[in-house]
Amino acid sequence: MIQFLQQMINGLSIGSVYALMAVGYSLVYSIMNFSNFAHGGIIMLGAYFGFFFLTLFNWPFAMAFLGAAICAAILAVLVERVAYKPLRMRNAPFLYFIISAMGASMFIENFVIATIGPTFKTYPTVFSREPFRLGPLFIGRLDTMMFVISAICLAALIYFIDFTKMGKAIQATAFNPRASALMGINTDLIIITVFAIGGFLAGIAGVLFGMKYTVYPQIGFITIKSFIAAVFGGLGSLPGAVIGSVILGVLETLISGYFSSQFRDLISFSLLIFILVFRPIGLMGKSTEEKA
Amino acid sequence: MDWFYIKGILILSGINLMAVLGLSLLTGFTGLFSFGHAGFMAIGAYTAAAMGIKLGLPLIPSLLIGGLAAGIFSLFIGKLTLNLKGDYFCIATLGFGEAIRLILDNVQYFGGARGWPGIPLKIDLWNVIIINVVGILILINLINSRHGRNMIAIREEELAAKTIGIDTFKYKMISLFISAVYAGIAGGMVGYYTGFLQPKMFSMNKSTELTIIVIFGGIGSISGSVLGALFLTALPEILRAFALWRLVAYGAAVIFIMISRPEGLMGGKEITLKGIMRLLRLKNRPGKAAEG
Amino acid sequence: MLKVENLHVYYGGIHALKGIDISVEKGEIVTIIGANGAGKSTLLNTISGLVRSREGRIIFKGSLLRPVPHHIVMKGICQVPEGRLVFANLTVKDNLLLGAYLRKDKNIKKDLEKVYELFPRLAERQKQLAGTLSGGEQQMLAMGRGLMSNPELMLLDEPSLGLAPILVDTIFTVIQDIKKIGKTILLVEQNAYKALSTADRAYVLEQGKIVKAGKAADLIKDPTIQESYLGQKAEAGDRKSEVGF
Amino acid sequence: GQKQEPAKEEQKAQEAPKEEAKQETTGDVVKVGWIGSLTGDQAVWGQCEFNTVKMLVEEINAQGGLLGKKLEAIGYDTRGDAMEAVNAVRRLTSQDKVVAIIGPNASGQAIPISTVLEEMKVPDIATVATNPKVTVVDGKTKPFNFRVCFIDPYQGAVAAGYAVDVLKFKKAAVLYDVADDYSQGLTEFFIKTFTEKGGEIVAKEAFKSGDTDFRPQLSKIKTANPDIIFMPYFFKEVALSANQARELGIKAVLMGGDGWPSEVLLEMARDAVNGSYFVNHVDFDDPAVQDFKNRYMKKYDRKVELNGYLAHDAFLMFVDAVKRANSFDPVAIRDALETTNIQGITGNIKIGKDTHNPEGKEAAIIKIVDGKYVFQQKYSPSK
Amino acid sequence: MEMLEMKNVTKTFGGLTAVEKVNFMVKKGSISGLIGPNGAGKTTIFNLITGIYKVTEGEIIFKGIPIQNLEPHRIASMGITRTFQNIRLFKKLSVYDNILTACHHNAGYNLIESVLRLGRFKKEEKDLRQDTENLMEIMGLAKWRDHAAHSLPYGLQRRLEIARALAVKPELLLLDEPAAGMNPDETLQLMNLIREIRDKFKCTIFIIEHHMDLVMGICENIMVLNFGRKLTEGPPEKVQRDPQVIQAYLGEGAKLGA
Ligand SMILES: Nc1ncnc2c1ncn2[C@@H]1O[C@H](COP(=O)(O)OP(=O)(O)OP(=O)(O)O)[C@@H](O)[C@H]1O
Ligand SMILES: Nc1ncnc2c1ncn2[C@@H]1O[C@H](COP(=O)(O)OP(=O)(O)OP(=O)(O)O)[C@@H](O)[C@H]1O
Ligand SMILES: [Mg+2]
Ligand SMILES: [Mg+2]
Repeated sequence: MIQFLQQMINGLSIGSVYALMAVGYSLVYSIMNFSNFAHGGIIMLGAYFGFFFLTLFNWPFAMAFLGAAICAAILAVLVERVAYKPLRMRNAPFLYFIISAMGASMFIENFVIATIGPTFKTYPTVFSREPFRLGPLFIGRLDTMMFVISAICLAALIYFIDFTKMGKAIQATAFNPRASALMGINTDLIIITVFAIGGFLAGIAGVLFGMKYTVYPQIGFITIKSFIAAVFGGLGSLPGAVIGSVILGVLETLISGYFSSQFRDLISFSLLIFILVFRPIGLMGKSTEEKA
Repeated sequence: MDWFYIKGILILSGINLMAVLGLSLLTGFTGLFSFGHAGFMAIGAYTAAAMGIKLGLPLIPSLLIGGLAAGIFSLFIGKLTLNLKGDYFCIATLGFGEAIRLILDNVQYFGGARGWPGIPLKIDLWNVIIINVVGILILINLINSRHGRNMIAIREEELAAKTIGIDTFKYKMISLFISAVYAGIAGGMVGYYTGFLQPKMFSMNKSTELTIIVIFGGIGSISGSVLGALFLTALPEILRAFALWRLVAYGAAVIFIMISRPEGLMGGKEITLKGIMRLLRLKNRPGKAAEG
Repeated sequence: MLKVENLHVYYGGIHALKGIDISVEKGEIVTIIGANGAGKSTLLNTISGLVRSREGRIIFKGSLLRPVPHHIVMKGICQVPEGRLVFANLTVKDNLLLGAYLRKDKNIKKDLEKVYELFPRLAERQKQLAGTLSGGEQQMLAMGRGLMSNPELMLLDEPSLGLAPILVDTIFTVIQDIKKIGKTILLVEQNAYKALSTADRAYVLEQGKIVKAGKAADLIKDPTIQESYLGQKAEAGDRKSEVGF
Repeated sequence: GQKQEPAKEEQKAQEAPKEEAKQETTGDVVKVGWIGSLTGDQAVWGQCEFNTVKMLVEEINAQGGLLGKKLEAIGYDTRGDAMEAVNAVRRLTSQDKVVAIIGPNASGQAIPISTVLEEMKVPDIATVATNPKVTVVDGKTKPFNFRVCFIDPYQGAVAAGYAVDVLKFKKAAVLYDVADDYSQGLTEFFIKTFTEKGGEIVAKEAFKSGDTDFRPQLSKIKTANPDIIFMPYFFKEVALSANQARELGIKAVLMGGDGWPSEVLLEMARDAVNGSYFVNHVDFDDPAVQDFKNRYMKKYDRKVELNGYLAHDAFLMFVDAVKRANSFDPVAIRDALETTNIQGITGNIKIGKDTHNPEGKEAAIIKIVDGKYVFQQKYSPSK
Repeated sequence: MEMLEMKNVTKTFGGLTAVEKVNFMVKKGSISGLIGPNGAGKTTIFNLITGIYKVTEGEIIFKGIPIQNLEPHRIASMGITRTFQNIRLFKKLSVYDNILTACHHNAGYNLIESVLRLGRFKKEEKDLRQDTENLMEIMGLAKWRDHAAHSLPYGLQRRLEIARALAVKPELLLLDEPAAGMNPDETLQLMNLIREIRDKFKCTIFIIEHHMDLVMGICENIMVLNFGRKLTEGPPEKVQRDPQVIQAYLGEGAKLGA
């Protein structure tokens, strides 16, 4: 029983890591309708910014945290300008965006390797990493923080997207930029906003990952898991992405803990595919019978 | 440049091309996006190697059986997942590719993650060229038949394709099957070329590399795929001198091509004999005029 | 109020508009008629900034328009586009509110009620996703959305497309009503008869050129216009009344 | 006594060519190849290796070169990909005409390049490719493949032997990277020796390259209550998993292989790995090692990774072979390599003619004590 | 003789009943019309007939065989095709390829035959291409042969959609607002075209349209739909004088004319 509870805690904390990435990633996805594979790269850059602000500039933690998020936001917008905007202007199909995103992700990662170097950087300890203890159970401090932060980000984003005028404008732009422009929406600004928010969230995730895992050029790789989780949760649905993440985390944990860690991904992928067969739009995806 | 080295690049391009041709049918002509083709390559590679080593079959039958094994596998996958749309299908294939790799990592009979050395070397430039020429001819004939046109119709407008009586599921399945066979044969060639197989060789990076080539060459163009495979396999070699900056340049090149030629190299057009003749004639005409 | 001078538009190699000059005065309804592919939509799209011209000027209230759509909307020009272009992923109500995206006044609620009054079907379907509306319902929504932006100049591209006859009447009544409150309208219609009956002035567009211009009341009697745009060959006139138009 | 020798050897190596330089025509350049990962997730190790080779080449050239000729190091990136490695070696051997190649650092690349080496008749000295099949497949020795490191079975046996015989542990758990050849190799041989010696494996859990969270596996291991947890993978994952193990209240001793040593491990998991053991190629306190460490630090302003030491010795093997062959003919170098017997900074390197491995190279057991690597002893498992 | 029969057909979307207990028959060789206010459920009925939506309740019988809930492609190969209210062409393909693709049913060669270019492939492919040329000629599209579908003017796109549907050699052709976006003159031409098609291709035609000139001009039997239910049915003269129809659909303008 204790073992099971501990495993659930483990699962939730892995899930929060995925969720933290998934919110930013899924936001851009739901607006732009393509997988922004550069998101992992931005997370990584956020982690490096946080690291340098803390160690080279000796900034206080809160400032470094915010600074990293802002820098990440700027870079995310930069990526959009360079790699996606020209495609957007030509109404290119989503495949081209994905390839461009892959190019961007390759560029970012290797740029860091070539300049900063491939070595691992350890974050200075800002606060105690001692886990909370609940009887025989251990709950990670950073994990708890990630869980809370992803919940807050999610709530804030849902509010922003569903209940503000700007949010509606974002959704409209996602669907049809031309028609949105006719409503007087500055679509370019909207897209910048979306990428900035996505980048900001990536920056936050980056600093937290950096503290948890150290910083290295491939730290963004785990984004692939949040991609999977987001699809599983139902594409275009922010809560779906987060719930999908948590479920994926728990699922992986239980499989490792009770079946076979050697075949973990095999089993968890099979389960996900199995679920998709019965629910082809993911957990929270909106059912749309195509209207002819 | 030394011929020995160029030959190496050409053989590698040829191997990539074989896999790309298959993916081109699936992604370029049928409009399905796969992240798991490396998985089919892996199945083909291990099966073909086993045919040669354990049963002593010659190269071509081994490759064909490898391709067929991948094809048969694709039928199972397709049956489950081809009803999924867009990214859902994409995730399912990604999961499949990773699952195959994980299984191979664990199967000690084939060396597990440590790899399988000692596969006889049977691939040289000539048989690579012959295999590819046959592969290209088959694909051209297929595309220019009613079957190929049905696949293109699915890519263009699935609903309309259904209402003119195309069994879209069946044709997606055929497309997936053929593309898996191509990938399987390509995988077999990998083993017989390097003499060594390791699950790592068939990672998701390999799948994305193939996709990049297809899109880069231009969706729905076989000549685009050929040029894309040649160019993108050679590009990292050309960039060797950049050392650390090599993949930075590669990433930048991918972005650059996508944004400057968002239709890919060939943009859905084909280099045909007729086209070349026409081009030559165009060039000749002013000359003739001058004579007259 | 709006002046278009020597406008040339190209789609790649296709010369779609070949030197268009038109003007629209305040409070007028001006209609543009022409066959399929004449360039009517292209003209409207160029005015609203969706398509860039290669040559020519568009002047609105005395100043040159920058070809940036949201900027043009801010100046008070709103287009109801051809093919509806409703936001399929949003509800009917959200679509309507987006029409008022740039407005900051307090009358938005009131105008929303007005639109619902005009198209009761939309009121019933407030919460439905626009993408699942029927074709005609989407057309109503597009029109309603345009009204919500409360513009000075409204560009209407085939507002009656796909509407039931009874609603076609409604739409033209609405157009008259809008005029009454001092707005200006540039109307593109296939239903040339209705358009000419409603408009003050009209231009005839053929293959990217203005071939005729004048008072709508005059053009409706012009025999060449009758033949090529009103479908009225001698006997057709009879059938029209028989059918009930 | 032993510790003085490598330094002397090296001095000789550096002095000798000086004299010869005057005799032969200078100006000619002889190329030495290197391959490995300069990009991708293995870049940390690859870059360190190439830096080491470049530094040593510069040093030799500064002293007049080798056999009177200047050396030039040409290194190509493989980003950890087997096919890329094949192409890189094709280029090195045909276009660049290198006389020998150093690297790569992974068996997955070292194995497939052997066919090219044999075709072009150029020898290769792998740095940390530890799979036995790099040099011997099906009982046949690959003529042009050599290596400077000890192999997986040996290292696994050392770790298991030390754990049972010296540390007297009976119950071990293993956590390994299922998608990594190195990790799988060590695991296999650790388990083999450990059980042969009467120990018991109470848990065998796996993760996949790229994972960052190991708590599900560790929680499971915790319930099996092992004395020792064997962690045969690289230091980043070691640091993460060690920290997580301690966070879960696991008190077992941790043990690992040559993937461990790095400053990063101590920075990231100083407390968590306190009291752990690992198998290493070098004793970090060895004076010969200090010299190299300092030279590297001075030149690159970075700490040298373990691969640097092995690249250093691979280069030493090459220089020694050239001198004994007294020729830059690749085949002659190959022949000389077969009879290598030198003292490197990672120990005595005596290449076995049938195995092309450094035979009987002793492993160093290192313990981590208060953030320091403390050399315990040279150890080779008793049969 | 009945070509198509709908028995008590009902379709609901969540809580919304789009089509309710509709009964209707389409006679073989006839041109029938389907009219009704916007959102009445007309397109939905077409979607039900062609299998794009699944029927909630009731039966659709085509030539004596129930076809409700069959896959769309099965229904198409039984002889029912359609055009769409929102044009759905193979946008990037040429006019020629759009039609050629749709001809596929008229050939029977298999994959192997096409890959090896065997005799049957060559012969049948030649026939397909000839069919395509003929259709383009009949539909007046020959001039636009190599133009990409999306670059055609609206009216021609509709025409191409009809041509593509005809390529399947349907017995029942469903046209969803074929005259939308056409001016009265073009509508007149379209009317003639539809009659011509019926005679030349010997098929039955079922049309949704809001242009009353067209509907009243060519339809033999018209069903009027309102709020998903059948309001009335009959020949044009009857339908257009029906006060219910005038009130719900045609509007007062119609009364004046009458
Ligand atoms: N995006 C485009 N690319 C290429 N050609 C185009 C494009 N849009 C329009 N055209 C061409 O420009 C010409 C004018 O088209 P436009 O849509 O303005 O006509 P229209 O008068 O609005 O016709 P309709 O009554 O059918 O709406 C046509 O020949 C059309 O084919
Ligand atoms: N997929 C769907 N989900 C929800 N509601 C739908 C869906 N498809 C259609 N509807 C609703 O069903 C009703 C009938 O729609 P339909 O498209 O059949 O109308 P129609 O008669 O063709 O109208 P129009 O003449 O305007 O095209 C409409 O109210 C529409 O909103
Ligand atoms: Mg138009
Ligand atoms: Mg409809």
